Amino acid sequence: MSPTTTTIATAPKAVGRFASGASRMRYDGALAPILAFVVFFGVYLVVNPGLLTRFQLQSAASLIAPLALIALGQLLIVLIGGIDISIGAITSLCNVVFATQIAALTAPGAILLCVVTGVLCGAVNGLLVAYVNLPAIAVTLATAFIYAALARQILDRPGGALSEEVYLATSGELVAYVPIAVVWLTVAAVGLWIFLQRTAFGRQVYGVGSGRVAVQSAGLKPRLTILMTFMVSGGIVSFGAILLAGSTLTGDPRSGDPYLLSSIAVVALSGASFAGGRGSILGTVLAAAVLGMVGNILFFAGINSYWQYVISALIILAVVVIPRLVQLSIRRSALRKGHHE
Amino acid sequence: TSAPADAGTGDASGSGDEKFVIGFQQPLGGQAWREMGLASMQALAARPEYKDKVELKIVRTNDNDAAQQNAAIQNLIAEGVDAIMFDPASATGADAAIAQAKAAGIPVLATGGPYDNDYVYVVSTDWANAGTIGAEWLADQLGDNKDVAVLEGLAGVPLNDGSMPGVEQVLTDAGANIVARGTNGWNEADAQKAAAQILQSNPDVGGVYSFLTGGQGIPEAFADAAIPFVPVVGGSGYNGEACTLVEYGPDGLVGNNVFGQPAIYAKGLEQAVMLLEGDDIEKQQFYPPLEITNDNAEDFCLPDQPDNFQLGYDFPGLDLTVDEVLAFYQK
Amino acid sequence: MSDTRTVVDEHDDLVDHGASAQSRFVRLVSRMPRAGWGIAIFIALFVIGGMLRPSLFSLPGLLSTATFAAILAVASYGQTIAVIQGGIDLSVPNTIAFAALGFLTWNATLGPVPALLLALASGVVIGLVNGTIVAKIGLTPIVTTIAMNGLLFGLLLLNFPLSELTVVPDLVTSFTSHRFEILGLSIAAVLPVALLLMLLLQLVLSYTGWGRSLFLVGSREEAARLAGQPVARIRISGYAVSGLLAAFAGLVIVGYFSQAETTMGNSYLLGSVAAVIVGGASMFGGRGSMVGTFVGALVLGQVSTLVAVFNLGATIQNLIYGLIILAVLAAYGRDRS
Amino acid sequence: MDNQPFRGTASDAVPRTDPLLAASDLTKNYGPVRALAGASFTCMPGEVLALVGENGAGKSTVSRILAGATAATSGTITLDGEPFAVGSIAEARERGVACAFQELALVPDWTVGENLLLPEKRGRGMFSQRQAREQAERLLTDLDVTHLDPATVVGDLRLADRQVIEIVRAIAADPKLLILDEASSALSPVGVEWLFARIRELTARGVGIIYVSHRLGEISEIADRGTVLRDGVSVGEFSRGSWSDDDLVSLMAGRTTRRLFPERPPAPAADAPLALEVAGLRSETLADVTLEARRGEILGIGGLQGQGQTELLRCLFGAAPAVADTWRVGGKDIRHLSPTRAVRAGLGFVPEDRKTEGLALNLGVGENLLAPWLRSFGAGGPALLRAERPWVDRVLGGLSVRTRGPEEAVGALSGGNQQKVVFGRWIDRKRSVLLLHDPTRGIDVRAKQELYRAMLELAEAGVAIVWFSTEVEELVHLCHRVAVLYRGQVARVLEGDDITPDAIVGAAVGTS
Ligand SMILES: Nc1ncnc2c1ncn2[C@@H]1O[C@H](COP(=O)(O)OP(=O)(O)OP(=O)(O)O)[C@@H](O)[C@H]1O
Ligand SMILES: Nc1ncnc2c1ncn2[C@@H]1O[C@H](COP(=O)(O)OP(=O)(O)OP(=O)(O)O)[C@@H](O)[C@H]1O
Ligand SMILES: [Mg+2]
Ligand SMILES: [Mg+2]
Repeated sequence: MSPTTTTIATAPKAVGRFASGASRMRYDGALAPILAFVVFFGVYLVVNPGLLTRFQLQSAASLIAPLALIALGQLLIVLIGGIDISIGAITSLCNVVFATQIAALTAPGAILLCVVTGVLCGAVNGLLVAYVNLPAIAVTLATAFIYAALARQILDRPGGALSEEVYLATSGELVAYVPIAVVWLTVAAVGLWIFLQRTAFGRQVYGVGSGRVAVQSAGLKPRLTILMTFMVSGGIVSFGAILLAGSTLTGDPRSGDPYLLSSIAVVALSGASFAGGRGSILGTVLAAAVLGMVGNILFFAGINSYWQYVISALIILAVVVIPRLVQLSIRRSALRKGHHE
Repeated sequence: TSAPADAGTGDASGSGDEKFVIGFQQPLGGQAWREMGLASMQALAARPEYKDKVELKIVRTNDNDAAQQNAAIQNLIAEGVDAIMFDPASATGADAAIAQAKAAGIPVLATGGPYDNDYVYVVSTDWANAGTIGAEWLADQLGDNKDVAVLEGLAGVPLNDGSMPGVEQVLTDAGANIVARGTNGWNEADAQKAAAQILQSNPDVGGVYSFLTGGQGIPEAFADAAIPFVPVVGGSGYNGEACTLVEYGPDGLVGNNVFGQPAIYAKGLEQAVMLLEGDDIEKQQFYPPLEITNDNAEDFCLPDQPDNFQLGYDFPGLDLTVDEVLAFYQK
Repeated sequence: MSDTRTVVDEHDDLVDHGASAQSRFVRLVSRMPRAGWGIAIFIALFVIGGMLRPSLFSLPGLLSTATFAAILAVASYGQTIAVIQGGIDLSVPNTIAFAALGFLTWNATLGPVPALLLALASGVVIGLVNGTIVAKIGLTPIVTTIAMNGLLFGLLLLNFPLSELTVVPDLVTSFTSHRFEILGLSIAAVLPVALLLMLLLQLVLSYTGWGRSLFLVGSREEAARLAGQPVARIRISGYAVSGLLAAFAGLVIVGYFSQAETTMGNSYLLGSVAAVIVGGASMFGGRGSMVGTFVGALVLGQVSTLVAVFNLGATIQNLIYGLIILAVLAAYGRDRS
Repeated sequence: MDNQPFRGTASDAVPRTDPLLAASDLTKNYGPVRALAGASFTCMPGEVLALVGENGAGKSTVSRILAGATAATSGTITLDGEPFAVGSIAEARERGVACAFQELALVPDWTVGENLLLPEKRGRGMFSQRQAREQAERLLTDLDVTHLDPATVVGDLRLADRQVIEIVRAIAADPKLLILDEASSALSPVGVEWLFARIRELTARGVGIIYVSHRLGEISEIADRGTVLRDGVSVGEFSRGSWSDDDLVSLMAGRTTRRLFPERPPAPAADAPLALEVAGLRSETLADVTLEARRGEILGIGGLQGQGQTELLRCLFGAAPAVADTWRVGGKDIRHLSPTRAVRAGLGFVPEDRKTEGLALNLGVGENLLAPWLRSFGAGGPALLRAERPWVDRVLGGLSVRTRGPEEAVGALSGGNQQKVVFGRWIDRKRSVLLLHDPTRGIDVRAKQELYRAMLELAEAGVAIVWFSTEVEELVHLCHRVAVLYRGQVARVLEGDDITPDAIVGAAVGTS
């Protein structure tokens, strides 16, 4: 056995999976939500062409942007293989901090305090998960109770001192046809995308979800990554809470409650893997757009608004389950074909 | 930043002449009180004198979610309805959408609860006094034992938080001693649970004030603990509460169920139509709550309806009947 | 410690004669049944409450707390099964509401017994669907059951609008709110029902093949599969029983409070998981007990009694819930890796 | 332990420089387990130092300590004369020590490029996929790896290619000392040649290499010097050309090669009924496998890692999807096999990884033994244990499982005893075929012998045993026949005296 060459080449070079950014998005599961989004908005425009008026674009944007941001926060936790049950409570807490402090601290101060609050909430979760080795789902269940209690302590009823300017800055238009909520969402999503895809640390977030031990053995620090991810997630969520406060012009200690289940639903629809390591920002934003607008489409189609719960669930099941079924049957038939040839 | 874009549709062009299109937005779908209100409103709209004038567009959302309420009202604006009625999820949470309705020239009525905005017409039960009416009644009923237990409704909801300070003020001014506080969560189950818990440590209270719920659960808690009845305020207008008064009255139960009728929605519709027809209506209309006491309980108790049948399907001046309303409740 | 043990002496000494007193204590503590911690917390809370307010330190007081805890416990039994097999059931809230409202609706037309059976059957069907999606398609339990929860909410809003206006039949009140006297104490039927159910389910979990197979699958699914256990069938049946128990909880709640509405299950979403965790189950699966869950519910119930009695407000109650869960997690919720 | 040098001190002849690395008296305790009990060795710049020893001798522990993955309990290490006590892998890499780990430390969802470059970045700075691709491309080309695209996801790669990436990543740190812990275990001879070329380039630049391998042939080719570890102690040294395989083996085992393997029972009669019969078996990686095993026959599966052995055993048990033209177990046709049906059909399986696939670690020993025999509608827990107690005691006794009793959590058992529990399930249970995946991996000599004995007893009782082992010697001594897999097909079937290490290895690399 004497090799004629020192290379180990045995086959022609296969083209890698990530020849392009598009294939990476596909790997991260974004294909299904993109398709769902295209179909959904096609139907939407047929039912209600008025969506493309300035007014409706603006109201749709203010509805979707907070959901999308909070779902991005959830996505980060899902990427590292966890789940955040406290995300609704963090939203409420940041929301009331912002709404109550804006009068005293003015906008920049209130925003800063609100973001710090979100980051701190994330830090507590992250410390317990990363350094005490507790399961994320249980830790965040406990802190959900605690953060909700704090929110109620700060503001025990809807209120706060939000002004028209806050509304304009969060839910107005930048220029005609460009709702400002979309601008903020884009800024946050692009920022997050740069963080996840374009910084070494961000790639570690994916790595930790994919194989925590491997990341550790590669000389990196998975615990720190987990902690930081929770903190970034808290920051993004606080940003969503500000937009929520702005679009409703209210601070509300229960405003985050609906976002626990809906953020998880959005992340599920986005095609992310709940085992961690795979998930796409674009997919999440589009999934938020779809799930956020189900109620609207029914309204314009003149269907009882209660159908939205059924339809949302069916969309998630369809978009998540059908590709799996297809994949299963392809694999099965490939095996059978290989057998008969 | 520029000002919010207006809806563009202005006053609903097509439908204006024949029928008024009135949009109704209601959060927390599925609650008996709200379902009953909706039914009474629809029953009114089905009356011959409204049938040809009004078309209702009803949008319901879940949870007390201000963001969804805004979006739903904005959808109504986009549809170009002639007027918007809504049951406020919170006292300020719909300001964004209301500003847009104002820009589009669509009148807005808050019904069922108060709303804090100069542009909005309010057709509501006088909730603020609903609290003190009961408190004053209880203060009158208290004997030598001035110890009372107070159950608030759902903390964080404006109606509750706006009313409770006044309630406690009235009670303490009358010399009552608040020895225990709890939460009834605006459902009979929690009211019973909270009362039972309080009775464990304070079996000797002289009266119970429970905000807008508890007419059935609290007497039940006394009966369970085998403690003699004391005067009880609290009611959400369930049939069972009226019937409890009828049933335990002979055993010494004295009670007052103070609650707002769900048919306030129908009253709101009446006012909205008047407004659209060009009549001047009052900007802020607050109607006194209904009181069911030992005196009139028998008139309200419907023995062939279940305990949690929601009373208050009628409003003074509208004369809706049970059958009329039930026709819509079932839909 | 005989740390230079060689291959040979390893087979000779079966006892760790060198084990220090400290490690023996650690082993003793680690062998304490996990429900023990819950019981300890409960007793501590009970005694503290009794010291501050002697009237709480009474049998009727204990019974009253236990009665409300029993209802939470019944709602959490199904969750326990889901957690033991390594999953979670977030469709508990609307399964409760679906069964309760469905029962009241069907009761009006079919009579109580068929309605009761139908309500329980609907819980089983909900569980079967959850289980099939989780086990056969491989969707995460959390997503599957959240979607199911949403689906059910829509279905019950659309289908059972008038149902809350039905009289609750005696059949259901007889095993829930009906009171009877024992030794001069008045006890609501739901308490013995919950205790009997706890006992029955604990026996099923501990002494039947099915019960043990849940632990096997929850503890290590791949090992169970390669040992030839029908993992999918076990999971599906586990979710079916979880759904059945949630439906039963719906009937208990409707019977005890004579009330039902679409949002009646919402507080059991996090409440049931909290009771299961405080009861010592592991969110990683493979650990948990019905006794523990009952104790967990008792702890949460005692907290809510104390909070009500001392007028601390719902805020403080939530704060204490959170801290207790964290304390229990710190005691034995560590990642096993 | 005595620590005498092994044979002639070659180092006297070599012009001495200061050692690059000197480790003395390293110990490492994992709780009660003493993995290292005084290991000492040195490595010169530009030298390849082989680290040899039996499984569990402590080689990987040494590698992990040097690489900063774990800290030694005691002992001193110097690198270039400076004390070397690092707290993390990153720090070790910075100080110039990099390691290709035995258990590959690659992130499955990262691309090749990311796996190569992200550890270098240590979470700092920006990252561009395009740049990473180009850099990785350059790196791979420099190291003469031309068949891998840096944009490939590592999880999609074959094991051998993953191992190449693990090696490349270690080299990319530009280390002064490179540790290769069984880095060639999945490589084909061509791949090994490639690795040696890299090693020679590095040593020419003065890099020291610590080379861990079980393949004595490789060591004789590449190592300048070697240290033998036994039970965590360095028991001898050797240098190039001064040793024979036999010497080394007896030094590793600590005895003059004693009989490790039991007498093989006579092969079953040619007309013994067929227990397993499969023709044209295909699956994701298996191309076309035809096999048969008679009752009482021990059939070994040989081949290099990644040629389909794992998959074959899993397919035969129904744990991985497969189809076949003919497929019979105990004379009955098989279709749509699943593990559940396999157990019912009389098959038994000992999977590769006892911790993740074999055992429910927090359940008791008894319950784990009974896992295949638990019936949903039957008794369970203590009730079942009581009914099955005689069998459980027989199995535990027969395999000498060291446990406090059937209630003890199986996670508290030592690795070898855990393995016995996984094996013990199938004893005395009317099996017609037993499938074993490397059942003796990582367990001590005595436990091995007990398992061998149990296997032979089962065979004598008429069970067909189909098994795979990474240790060629085991196959040679224990099998009646050996089927060697190459690229998902049976390359050769060896029988009787034809079963020699050379024949197995030869067939495994696709010669002949
Ligand atoms: N994390 C650990 N916990 C407990 N014991 C361990 C651990 N890692 C290794 N050991 C034990 O330390 C001893 C030495 O293990 P090590 O991995 O160094 O052996 P090795 O020589 O590399 O063996 P192999 O040839 O199988 O790779 C073994 O008995 C092993 O069981
Ligand atoms: N998690 C644990 N809890 C309690 N005891 C343990 C645990 N892990 C190991 N032990 C004990 O430590 C001892 C050594 O365990 P280890 O697995 O390292 O043995 P080993 O020397 O590798 O044996 P083998 O050769 O059988 O693998 C055993 O007696 C075992 O009972
Ligand atoms: Mg090793
Ligand atoms: Mg071992």
